[in-house]
Amino acid sequence: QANDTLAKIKSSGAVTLGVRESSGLGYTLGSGKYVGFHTEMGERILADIQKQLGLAKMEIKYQPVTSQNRIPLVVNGTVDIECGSTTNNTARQKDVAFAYTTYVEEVRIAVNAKSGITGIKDLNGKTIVTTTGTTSVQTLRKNKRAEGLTFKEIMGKDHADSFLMLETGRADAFIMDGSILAANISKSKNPQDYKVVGEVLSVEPIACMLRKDDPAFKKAVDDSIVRQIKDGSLAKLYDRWFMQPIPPNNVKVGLPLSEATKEAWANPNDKPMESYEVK
Amino acid sequence: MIELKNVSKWYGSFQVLSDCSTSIKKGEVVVVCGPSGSGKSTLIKTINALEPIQKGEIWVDGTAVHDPKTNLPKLRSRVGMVFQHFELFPHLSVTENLTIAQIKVLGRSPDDAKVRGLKMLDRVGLMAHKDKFPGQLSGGQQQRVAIARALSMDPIVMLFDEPTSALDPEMVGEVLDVMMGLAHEGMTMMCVTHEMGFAKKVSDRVIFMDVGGKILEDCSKDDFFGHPEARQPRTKDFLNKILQH
Amino acid sequence: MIELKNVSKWYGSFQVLSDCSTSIKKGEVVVVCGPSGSGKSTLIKTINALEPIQKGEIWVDGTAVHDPKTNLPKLRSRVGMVFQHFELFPHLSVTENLTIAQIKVLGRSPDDAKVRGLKMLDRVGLMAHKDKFPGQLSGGQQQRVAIARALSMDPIVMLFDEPTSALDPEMVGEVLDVMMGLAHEGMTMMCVTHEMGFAKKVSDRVIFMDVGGKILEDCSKDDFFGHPEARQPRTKDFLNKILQH
Amino acid sequence: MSWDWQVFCQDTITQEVGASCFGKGGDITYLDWMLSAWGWTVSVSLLSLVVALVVGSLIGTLRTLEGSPWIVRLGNAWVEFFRNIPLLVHIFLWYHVIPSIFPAMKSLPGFVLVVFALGFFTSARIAEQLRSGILALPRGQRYAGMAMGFTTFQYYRYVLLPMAFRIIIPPLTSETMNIFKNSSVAFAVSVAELTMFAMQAQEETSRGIEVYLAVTGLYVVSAFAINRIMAFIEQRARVPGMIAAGGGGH
Amino acid sequence: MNLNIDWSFFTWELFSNFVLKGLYFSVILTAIATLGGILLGTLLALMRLSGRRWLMAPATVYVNGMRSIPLVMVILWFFLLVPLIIGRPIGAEISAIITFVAFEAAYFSEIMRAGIQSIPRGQVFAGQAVGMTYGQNMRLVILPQAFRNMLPVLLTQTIILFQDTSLVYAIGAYDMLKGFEIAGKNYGRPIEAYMAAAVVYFVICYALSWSVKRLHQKIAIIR
Ligand SMILES: Nc1ncnc2c1ncn2[C@@H]1O[C@H](COP(=O)(O)OP(=O)(O)OP(=O)(O)O)[C@@H](O)[C@H]1O
Ligand SMILES: Nc1ncnc2c1ncn2[C@@H]1O[C@H](COP(=O)(O)OP(=O)(O)OP(=O)(O)O)[C@@H](O)[C@H]1O
Ligand SMILES: [Mg+2]
Ligand SMILES: [Mg+2]
Repeated sequence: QANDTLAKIKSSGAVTLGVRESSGLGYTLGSGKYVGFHTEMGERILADIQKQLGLAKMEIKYQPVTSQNRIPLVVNGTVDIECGSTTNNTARQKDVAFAYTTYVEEVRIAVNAKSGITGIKDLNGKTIVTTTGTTSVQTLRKNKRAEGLTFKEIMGKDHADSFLMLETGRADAFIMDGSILAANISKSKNPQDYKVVGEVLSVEPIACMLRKDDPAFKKAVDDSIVRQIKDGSLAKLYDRWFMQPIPPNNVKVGLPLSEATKEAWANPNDKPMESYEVK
Repeated sequence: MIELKNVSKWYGSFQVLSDCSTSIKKGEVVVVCGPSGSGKSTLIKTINALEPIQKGEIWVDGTAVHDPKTNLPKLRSRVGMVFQHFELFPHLSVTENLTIAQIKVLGRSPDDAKVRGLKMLDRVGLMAHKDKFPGQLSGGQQQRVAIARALSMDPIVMLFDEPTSALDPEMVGEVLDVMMGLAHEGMTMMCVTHEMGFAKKVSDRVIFMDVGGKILEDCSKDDFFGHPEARQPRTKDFLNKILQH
Repeated sequence: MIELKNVSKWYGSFQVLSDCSTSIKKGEVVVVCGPSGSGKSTLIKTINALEPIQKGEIWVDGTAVHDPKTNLPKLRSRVGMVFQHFELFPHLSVTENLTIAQIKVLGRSPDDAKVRGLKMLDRVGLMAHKDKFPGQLSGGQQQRVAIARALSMDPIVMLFDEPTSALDPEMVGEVLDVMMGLAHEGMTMMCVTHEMGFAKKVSDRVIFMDVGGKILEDCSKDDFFGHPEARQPRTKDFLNKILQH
Repeated sequence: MSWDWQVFCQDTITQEVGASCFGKGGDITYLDWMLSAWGWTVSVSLLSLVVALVVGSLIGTLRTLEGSPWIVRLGNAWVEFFRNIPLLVHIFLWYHVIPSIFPAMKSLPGFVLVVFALGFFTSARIAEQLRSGILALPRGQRYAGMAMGFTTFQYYRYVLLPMAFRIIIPPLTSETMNIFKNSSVAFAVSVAELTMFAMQAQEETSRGIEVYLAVTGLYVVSAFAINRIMAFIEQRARVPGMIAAGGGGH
Repeated sequence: MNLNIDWSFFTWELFSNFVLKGLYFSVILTAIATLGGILLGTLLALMRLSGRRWLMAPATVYVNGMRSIPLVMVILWFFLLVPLIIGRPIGAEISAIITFVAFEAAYFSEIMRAGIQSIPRGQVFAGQAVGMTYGQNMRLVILPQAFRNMLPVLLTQTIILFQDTSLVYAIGAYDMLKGFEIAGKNYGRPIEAYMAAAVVYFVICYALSWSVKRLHQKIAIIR
């Protein structure tokens, strides 16, 4: 069968891991080195698979992906497993499969510490930035309608761009995934000037992405995830990437494990975003 | 009418005109000839300041051309010039070619300009072509339009730079005929040409230039053609070559 | 040597050559003249098939030029051609201009080609310029190199298309001298030119063409110049115009 | 992968396919959004084109002025500056760096900024083309204009520029088509044009192939329309009796 | 001024980690796409000038089609669709190289066509008249002159091409601009990174155009 990734890995002795170059869960240190919470977790999953297949040697090829090309790359076989920051939702499930949720992202608001904004209701009449090509825009739009707010919406080319707009005062608030907000604030010149405030606007399960209709491979991946949760290594990994100083700048992100993520680990599942409720 | 006093010009360190002096009276027809690169075109272009000079003085009808304060566009509008390659404005019709400078430079009304322009066009025998574009005319016709264009500005002097050398042999005659007509009417003219027939028939004086921008001969037509023994060797050599075939 | 039988050619619906027939024997020198646009250049270009024809037959030294199966490059390599604008290859030195076709077309060795090419260059008196580029030569020199280039291919016939009309008057003589030398050595030549002096001195026959691509006259030089009364009115008119000035 | 063209009829908030593919009463579908994005693309491109033509013509003309070496040098500097730095970098510098030096620039909307940045960027290329167009004219044309008594401004206006523009219409056509394609950088300063729509909609709907196909189609349509308009202008500007411009030869 | 530029993060190590690889790829891509594009483009130009309908039509459609689509879309489509067609993935680098050659060929073809057309017809006749075949005439007479005449325009296109290599971001390949961008993001110094990128681009492109100008003076045809 065409969709037998395990057989493909076994015969070729190589596997392609899709990674992100600059996101909260995975980034690059340059010269082909990719690191981060999800990147390293993906490597561990692949190590388990190597063991399961009994391969003495298995080469991991890293393929950096972007939000535009990640799904086609998985579908057309360029990438075998993508562990970046891809949200599991029903629309995507038509094209690809997802492993168990390993991180639950909370969309939140970052503001200038002195701005006095404490939640979404303070945003009336303000300028808000999000990043092009992310689901936060949709979240924003929904909230706008639900709460009858009027605000000006601008979009950054990428997260760094969006954060720069907050830094330079072009925007009053940056609405984005919590991990990204935390990472950008920690890297900024004066981290104490910014803070993440207010309610969680939406939650999104983030999971590794696989080709559809390949139950054996999905099981192998899920098994590895369950193992990593059970023996506590995933929690340690989380601690290392979010609570300890990390390269390249050796600063702490400082984003404690959220309740939602804890719950996902307690009951491993691959439910899409639509079945999550904002609390 | 035209007065050149010790005119010199350099391109960088290369001297194109060396100490040229001559003077042309009202109604005189002067032919300039000489080998290629001897500075004939340059000399004639200095007279309406298309080429600036570095030394000497040029006076046209009492105006100091060499003076930086002179209003050059105004001077040039009074000096008619005809080029080897006609240089009509290809994107304008014949009538527009004849009127545009009258309107924009002399400030004539479009109607006046048209009347004057078409009169000159008629004079060169091309009334039938008034609505064509330059690209639709033969070389001889284009050159006649160029003459009409210059004439319609009512110039006090006409300068010609090899007006027939880009023409088919059959068409040379048409243009020379127009020029002879002008000469007989008393127009002051200075003309670079190798048409010795024209020089013999209508010129009053001949200037011969040699490489390096020197004026070797400046004498009456009769002296030039009639007394070869009194000429410089270089001049004789040149005349031999171009009259031989 | 050259035989044209009822040659006709059209550009779209415009006829450039109408039913032209003539024949040129070995060693003959034929001058072609006529007004601009009469198809002189076209006629001469059909002989080495630079312009294809739609009707009629052309034979060169027994080869059927009009036949689609003829190996044209081979034929052309045996017919020397000299153009009005010289058409030297501007990116190649004089020596390279002379040798490239010998090497690439005739398959001669570079050394042989160079010996032959320089011999021809010497013949036109330009040995001193062998390493220059065309842009560094005067027009007359360029045209002589062009003649040497054609000669170095050992042609059986030479075609000239107004070889002197783009030249400065002083340089015309240089080129005509070379051509006369060739004629006296017995080269078969066909030459479009308005140099009536040349025609009178060296041609055997004169062909006169009129607009529409018709051959109006095809007679001996003596008949052409000596018996104007026997000529067509159009021919007389043309000769008057170009001999007048 | 299967096709799902229904995505364009989805509402942008509820993600439900409505009865009509156009939203009603303030709701918008992806189709509505895409069309409005196309409108932004067209607006950015056309306005930038105006800026590029005006500035490019000016700079290109200045660079051919004889006897004013400093003006020529200034023109050259402009061309080198805008030609040798990628457009995206220009936009970034203008949007983020310049405003922190001149705070007044901060109130400039992204739209205006991108029109000028794209316009200036393209002006460098148009200036280069116009300059070669002017230099391609026989020197005699300049002399002829001067000899008629035209001032410098007049002989450029009536003699040189009309022919120079005719000569450069073909490369100018490519440049106008390019401006449409380059307008996609506008998304970097938050203008909701086609590329931003594509990036956003494919993320929200997960139907990347369909979205990109539609957007590619709109770009092609826009570029082709410009191509036809320029061909029409070229046709209208053709001078009777001249072989296609630029064939001058010697 | 709240910019407080901080160059301290910009070390040689960072430069070699992030930018060098991208620079290398940009240069390689530019070189291959220029050479390949000129070769293929010349072929297309010759097809368009051949006077034979069955050669002209496909070349014209290809050139105009390619020039109407934004390059980034061409890159994306090629990368996404080819694996579906040939049934096996291709690397982003290979894909980028093929796409760039194919795309730039359309532009280079227009430049070469203009260059060939700018050669006086007499030169074509002259080559034929000394007995050269079509191929010899093109190779020895026409193309060398067209290429020399068009050198400045080819250069401009190459500079554009060098800048356009940044579009390979769409398929996850990695060029110089991307290198600066990622370094800027991961160190939280985007402004400095972009300013450095502007300087490096300017220096490279300016050096390129300067050296081609010199080259052009050297090999320009003396007229
Ligand atoms: N812009 C220029 N820069 C440098 N040298 C020039 C320039 N224009 C002309 N020259 C040189 O000046 C000399 C005189 O040129 P000019 O055109 O006046 O000669 P000419 O007598 O008119 O020749 P021709 O009969 O060929 O028209 C020539 O040697 C020419 O090469
Ligand atoms: N490619 C072409 N397409 C259409 N018409 C052409 C073409 N080439 C030449 N003609 C026309 O054919 C006619 C003959 O041209 P040809 O060049 O043979 O004339 P010619 O006698 O050599 O004139 P000249 O003395 O001006 O060189 C002219 O009317 C010309 O306009
Ligand atoms: Mg001259
Ligand atoms: Mg001819």
